[in-house]
Amino acid sequence: MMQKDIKRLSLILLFAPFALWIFLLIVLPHLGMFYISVREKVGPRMYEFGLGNYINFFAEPIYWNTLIRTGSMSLLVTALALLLGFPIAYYIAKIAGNRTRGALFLMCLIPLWVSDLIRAFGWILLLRETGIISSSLQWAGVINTPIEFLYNDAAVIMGLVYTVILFMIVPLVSTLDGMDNSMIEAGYNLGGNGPTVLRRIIIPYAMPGIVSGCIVVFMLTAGSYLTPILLGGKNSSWFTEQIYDQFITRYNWESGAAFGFLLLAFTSLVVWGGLKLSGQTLNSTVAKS
Amino acid sequence: ETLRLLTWGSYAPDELVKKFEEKYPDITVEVTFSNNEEMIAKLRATGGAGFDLAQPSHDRIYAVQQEYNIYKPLDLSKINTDVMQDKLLEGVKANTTIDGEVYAVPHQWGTSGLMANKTMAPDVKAWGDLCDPQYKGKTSMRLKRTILLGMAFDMGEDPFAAYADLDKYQSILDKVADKLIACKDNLKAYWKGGDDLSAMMMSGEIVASETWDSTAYKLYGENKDIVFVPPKTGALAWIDTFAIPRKGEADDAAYKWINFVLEPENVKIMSASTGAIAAVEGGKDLLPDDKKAAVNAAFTDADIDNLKFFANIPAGVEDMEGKTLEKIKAATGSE
Amino acid sequence: MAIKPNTAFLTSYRIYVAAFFVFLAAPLVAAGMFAFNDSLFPSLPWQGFTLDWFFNDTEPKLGMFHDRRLLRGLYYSFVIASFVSLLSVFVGTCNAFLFVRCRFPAKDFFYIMMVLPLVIPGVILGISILLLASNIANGAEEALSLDLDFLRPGLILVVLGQFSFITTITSLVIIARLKKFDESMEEAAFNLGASRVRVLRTITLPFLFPAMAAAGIVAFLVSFENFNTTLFLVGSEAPLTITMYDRMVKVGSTPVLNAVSFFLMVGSALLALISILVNRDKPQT
Amino acid sequence: MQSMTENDLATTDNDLECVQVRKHFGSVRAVDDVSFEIPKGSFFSILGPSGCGKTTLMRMIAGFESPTSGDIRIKGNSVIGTPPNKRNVKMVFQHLALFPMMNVYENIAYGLRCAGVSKEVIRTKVHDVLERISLPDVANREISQLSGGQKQRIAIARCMVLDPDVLLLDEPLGALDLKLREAMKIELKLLQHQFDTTFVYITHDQSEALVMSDNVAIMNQGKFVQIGTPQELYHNPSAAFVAGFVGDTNRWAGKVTRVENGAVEVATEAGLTMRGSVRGTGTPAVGDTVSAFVRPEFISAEKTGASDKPVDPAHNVINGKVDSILFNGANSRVLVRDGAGELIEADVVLTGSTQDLKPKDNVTLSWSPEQTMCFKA
Amino acid sequence: MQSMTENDLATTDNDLECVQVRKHFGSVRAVDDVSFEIPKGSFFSILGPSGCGKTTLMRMIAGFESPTSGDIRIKGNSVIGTPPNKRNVKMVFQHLALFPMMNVYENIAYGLRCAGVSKEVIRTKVHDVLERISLPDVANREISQLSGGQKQRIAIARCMVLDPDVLLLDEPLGALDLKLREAMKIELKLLQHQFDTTFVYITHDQSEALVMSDNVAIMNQGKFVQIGTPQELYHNPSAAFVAGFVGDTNRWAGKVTRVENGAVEVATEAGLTMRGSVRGTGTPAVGDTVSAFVRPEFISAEKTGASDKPVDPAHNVINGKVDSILFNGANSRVLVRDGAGELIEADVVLTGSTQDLKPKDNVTLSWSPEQTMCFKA
Ligand SMILES: Nc1ncnc2c1ncn2[C@@H]1O[C@H](COP(=O)(O)OP(=O)(O)OP(=O)(O)O)[C@@H](O)[C@H]1O
Ligand SMILES: Nc1ncnc2c1ncn2[C@@H]1O[C@H](COP(=O)(O)OP(=O)(O)OP(=O)(O)O)[C@@H](O)[C@H]1O
Ligand SMILES: NCCCCNCCCN
Ligand SMILES: [Mg+2]
Ligand SMILES: [Mg+2]
Repeated sequence: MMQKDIKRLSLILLFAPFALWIFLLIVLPHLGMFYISVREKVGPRMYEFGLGNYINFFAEPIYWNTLIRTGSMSLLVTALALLLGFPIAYYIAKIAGNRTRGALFLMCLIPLWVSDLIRAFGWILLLRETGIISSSLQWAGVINTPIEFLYNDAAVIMGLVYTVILFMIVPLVSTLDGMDNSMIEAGYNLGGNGPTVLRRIIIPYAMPGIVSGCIVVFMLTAGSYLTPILLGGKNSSWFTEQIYDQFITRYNWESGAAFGFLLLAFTSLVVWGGLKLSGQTLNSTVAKS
Repeated sequence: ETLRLLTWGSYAPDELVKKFEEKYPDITVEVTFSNNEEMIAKLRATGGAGFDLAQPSHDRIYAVQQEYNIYKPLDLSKINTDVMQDKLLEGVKANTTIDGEVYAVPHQWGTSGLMANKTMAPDVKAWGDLCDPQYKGKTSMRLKRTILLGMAFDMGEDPFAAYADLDKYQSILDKVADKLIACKDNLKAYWKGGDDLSAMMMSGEIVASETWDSTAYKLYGENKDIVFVPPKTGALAWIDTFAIPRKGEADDAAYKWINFVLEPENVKIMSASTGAIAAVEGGKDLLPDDKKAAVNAAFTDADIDNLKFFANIPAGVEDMEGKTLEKIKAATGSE
Repeated sequence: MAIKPNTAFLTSYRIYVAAFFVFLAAPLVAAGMFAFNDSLFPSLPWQGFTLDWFFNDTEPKLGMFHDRRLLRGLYYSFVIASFVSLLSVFVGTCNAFLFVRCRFPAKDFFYIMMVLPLVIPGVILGISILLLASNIANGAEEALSLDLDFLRPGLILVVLGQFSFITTITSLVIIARLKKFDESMEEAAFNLGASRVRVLRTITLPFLFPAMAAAGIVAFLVSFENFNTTLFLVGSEAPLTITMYDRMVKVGSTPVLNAVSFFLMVGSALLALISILVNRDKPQT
Repeated sequence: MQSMTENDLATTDNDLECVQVRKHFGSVRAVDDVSFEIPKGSFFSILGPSGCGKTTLMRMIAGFESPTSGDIRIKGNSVIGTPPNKRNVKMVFQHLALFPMMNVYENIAYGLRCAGVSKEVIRTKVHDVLERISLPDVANREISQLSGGQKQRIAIARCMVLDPDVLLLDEPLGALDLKLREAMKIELKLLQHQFDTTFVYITHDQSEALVMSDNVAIMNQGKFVQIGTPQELYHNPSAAFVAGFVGDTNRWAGKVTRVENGAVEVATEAGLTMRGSVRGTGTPAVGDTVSAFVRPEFISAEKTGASDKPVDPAHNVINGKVDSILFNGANSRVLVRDGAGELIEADVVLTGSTQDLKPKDNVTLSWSPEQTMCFKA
Repeated sequence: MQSMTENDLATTDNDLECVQVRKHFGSVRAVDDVSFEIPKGSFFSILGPSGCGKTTLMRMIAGFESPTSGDIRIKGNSVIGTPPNKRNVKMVFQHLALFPMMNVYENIAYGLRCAGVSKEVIRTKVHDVLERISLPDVANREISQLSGGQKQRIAIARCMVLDPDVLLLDEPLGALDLKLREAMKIELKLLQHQFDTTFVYITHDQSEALVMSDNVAIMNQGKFVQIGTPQELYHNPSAAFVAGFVGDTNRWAGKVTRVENGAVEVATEAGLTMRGSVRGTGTPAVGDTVSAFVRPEFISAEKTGASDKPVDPAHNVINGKVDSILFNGANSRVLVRDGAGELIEADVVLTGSTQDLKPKDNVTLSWSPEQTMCFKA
């Protein structure tokens, strides 16, 4: 009896902060955003309910092209981050000695030490035509005229991979860490060679970590702002930039809200598709890491 | 009390702030750097709260105020309007009077135009020269409304006149867009701020660009080959103003600041930092020597007469221009 | 070690790993390096070594420790990060108890809700909170002529905005730790005569402390470097990232930005070190 | 279930009494009408298969669960409604639950501090109890620096320093490795002597219960089946479950073919015939099914024809062939396949000499009907 | 170490041979000069205390470590340099290492798939091996749905389906609970018979090694101390370490007082005198220190004066008092305190009758000098 009361009370006390947080700062703002996104401006300070903002989006190829471009580049970044990050995670979790492993793991967190801005700033210093890389290459005699590495999609992709790769490595390290070494040994012992063991044992085992890393990386990439803006070239538009423009340069909160919602819906759709393809659930992946 | 300034980068040099705080020991100054769009967006979100003094450009006040009601009328009696250059004061007042109330007074003015490295790009004279194939890959511009307007003038249109007829304006924009899309190939990159523009210009990565005059003056100080070039259709002139947000909480301090920065010895400090000309009588003479030299190197009297002041932006134009800019940005195939 | 690959393979693997870490360090080194360049521009050529960008007190080479705006940005970043980490660790701890200890309907659903903020783009979070807050404030003003200042862009909204997704991170960290807690330890303490509060104070919280500290540090770092969410919510009290961004895009960068970057790198490295030490003080069972 | 008649006596020498205690989780009857009493200072074990309700019973005694019905009395006073931190019943947990963030001293002092005992008293008491568990020097060690056996003793000391009326131990040896478990068995019994406190010990390992306890309760499916000394349980099980659960045994199911004052003749399903003594409740009649149990150590296995002593004619005698020898030193067994094809286990002593039994040897097994325990099914 | 003389013969009937295998980790000599050979189809155990190098040795055989020096031969062919996936030696891991992301069928099929066997063949083989381990119906179960014992058998099946020359098992029962471990001991032996494959079994639990093995190697500090059948090791240990490690035993340290062809008289430190037989290497001379071992089952304990049979005069005889009885059914022990104050353990059979020994009884212990194994220290 008494214990039951205490349990109920503590449940309520613990649930309250959670509910306040999720409801006031996540659910309600999104509902609000949705509400604004279905208002159409018909005159100064006059609005009407309607789907005009969404229709607008679909009617104008520039917008959905940008969204699709953002999505596909984000997928590319995700794939690259996985490809580049997996060997690193594997090295940290399975090959490095006990002492180096902590240090390596920490070194992976290096990019986290400074903001997006400084990272982009650093890349600009490195990549520009008169920047460090081009100058050193010239100095070394590899090239005779300076080369511009900045202001193109490749720079954006590299900058994004740089920014997000740690969010790929961390969950991978933690799942691989949890994998008993004898599982790998068993894979070899039963006759598998390196690629077989990788494909049949290690990757399936690490799947929750892979999916979790991919989701976070994809979302971060699609939602990033500074890196594509600062490193991008003449043609590289990014959807968040467009949202920003709607809100700030064009004072158009209504279509900005609609764009925001579309970004959320689009990325969620991609994530949902990824989960379906890999046979995982949000609960078994992101929540676990 | 605190005076929260919402202003352009470099419009509140530390030296001046310190001096102001020494003069008024009970006021501390907090500065937020911004630009026209962000100032408006921010004040819109706050309903005109959070800042005590803003400095939007003269063309960006009227429509915004009507739509979002973010400024409060000025009490001109508290402002030393006497020191201001009449022509500019009247111009701004005319631009920002709603229901008989004045919402802004001028602070500094300057131009947007071209910048060129004389030795490497001696022939750059007009907006359109940025698209000259001989400078392929060596020019730049900012993908904002300035270049739309400049290019429109360059193509023989008068965009400001077209504000009265938005359909006409749209057709001008379409033409400009085509031109700028075609021009894309010629550019190295769009610059986003004074920073990357300076870096590209100084390093010789580009030889000519659309520019703020102040940036050009700054570079002239470093390299005498880099000069500001008023386009032959006329440099675009802007006047940055003082306006008080509707929920400003330190009006007195704001007025004190306005009057303070218009004092001649303070104008010198300000202009040294901003590279813009104060809207006071003899403003140009209060520029520091190197900037004055740069202005003189750039402008003839004819150029000054030829200035095209930005016209008030009617509601809806931002949207049209925004779309055009997006279109240009999104256009590919030129690379 | 799982299994030894052959040496040639291992060597190239090691080279790859080394190259990767060079890649990670490169932009930071580049950004940090120019803090010591005796030039007005953070770019080549190298003009000689100087500490002016840290300590000089006159324009044009105003060092970061004399640059009031940067210092104020630093101060606001610090204030914001402190509040965010305190709040998010507190709520994260509550969430940990909620999700590890309590049974309630639709728990799985709520758990997903808890994870969700981590995958919502930061820009969207910022905007949606800004919109809601502004709308409420505008509504209150029009209907009740109430001035709900805290709903206007400013410190409070920035803190709330960052808190909204950082709490997910702290929750996950603390939940992981609490899951490892052997509940019989609490029962043992009860059994030895301790009251509920005492058990919490002497057994459970001390056990959770390393995770709370680590979560706090992570929260602090993430808050300190956040840009996307903050951008929309910031008022006149701009934290360092925003100040630096404004400086870079609207004024023009000088090596003082590199100096700040360098300073932050050193600071974060120290914090990271502390968090390791906190987590390593005792072998955990 | 001797206690039932004494339900209502409050004055008692018993440290712990349970009266018709029940605990239901939904439809699961985890503990079902359990009554017992434990006299002062004795070592009482509860032995039963996994899931039979041992832990639940113990948690009710400690106060972590409240019984669905029934009464629990400590030193004669009911503790129903008393919260766990107010009961003078201490508990050693399966995984010990020592506090890793405190050192040994602080672990032991914890309960005293909760009770508000003064610093000096705590100091003396802690050092005292460390002496008594023969670990005087570990006070300042961290928990992680202790061996498994030392941790065990610290966990007990942490409880004993509070002078509990009853100490509960829930499979405290379960997590230890084999050799250590053997050693701790003996040690635990010695500690109980030392402290002279009532120990209630839970286990599913019969050898632990038998070696240490004064009394053992055999529990199955939430109920107590038999309470008695280890010898009673081993030699006089009151039910087939007890006979099968306590100690190794050969087991046959069969039908009664003859009854004769307390003795029966049984024909097993496979076709063996043997005489046995009736145990447990209910006297089987001819034709009833019974279970017959014979412990391996009561079966003597001799090479057929090798012995000169004649076999006792009253004994059950079976001839068979050695199927395999499970050599395990002193605990070696021989598996003999009888004529019916069943395997029968018998203890053998293997000396390593040539006379030892070997697979394929013909053997004669014999055992007395007294040692053949038959229970009506 | 019988193999040493046959080092260089390549034609052999041995499934596995190790020749002077060494493995050093830095300064740690994990495996130090180990040689042995295992004939086809036998059950070979390696028994030793924790950390003695068993796992390291096994990992070298499987190919996960390469020896510092020495040779390993499977079916007579050296496998040094052969990668693990090319050796026909399969391994059952301590925690089994079943693949959790595959079901039972896929787990077993894994190795066949790696070998490129066709689908239908895989299907037949998997179902075949599942039959043989008596789990025909679990093919589609997930690993998490299996009981501990079932997992164990699947892990073996997964290896056996590949028809290995040798199956290595590294403490496969370590993670199981007591009852299951007992059951699996016997089962493993039966499976080995079933498959008729050479099993190499690692354990630190002597009863596992003794019950199952044809031959056992006793390992200590990286070296093999003795190889032999369980009986040999138990009854004829070649070193004090083996005598102490295999089986329970009483142990005394003492000095030789008399030597007489293979027999010695020893005075223990506490002052007992006993006769014993010399074992192991080195003949002790008078004055040498020796360790004497007597197993509890060879000591007979009788109530003093109760028996009518006279004690064999050649026997060692000691009088003492029962200190305590460790009742454990068939494995009961009596602890007797002798005149010198030491405790001696002897096996007793307790029938539950009144003639059983009780604490405080005076007893006479006797055992033969043959069963007193003395090793020169
Ligand atoms: N909180 C609970 N809710 C529902 N059922 C429970 C709960 N606790 C225990 N049970 C059930 O009660 C029965 C007895 O459980 P208990 O833990 O007492 O067994 P046990 O004898 O201690 O077993 P073991 O030897 O495995 O520890 C089991 O069937 C168990 O599933
Ligand atoms: N990779 C390694 N590096 C250094 N030393 C090692 C390594 N592997 C094992 N050792 C050491 O070698 C010795 C033998 O270890 P091994 O694991 O073979 O023992 P074991 O007999 O299997 O013990 P256990 O019964 O505890 O499993 C130990 O002292 C161990 O610390
Ligand atoms: N379109 C109006 C531009 C106003 C520019 N003000 C520039 C200040 C630059 N430092
Ligand atoms: Mg239990
Ligand atoms: Mg091992």
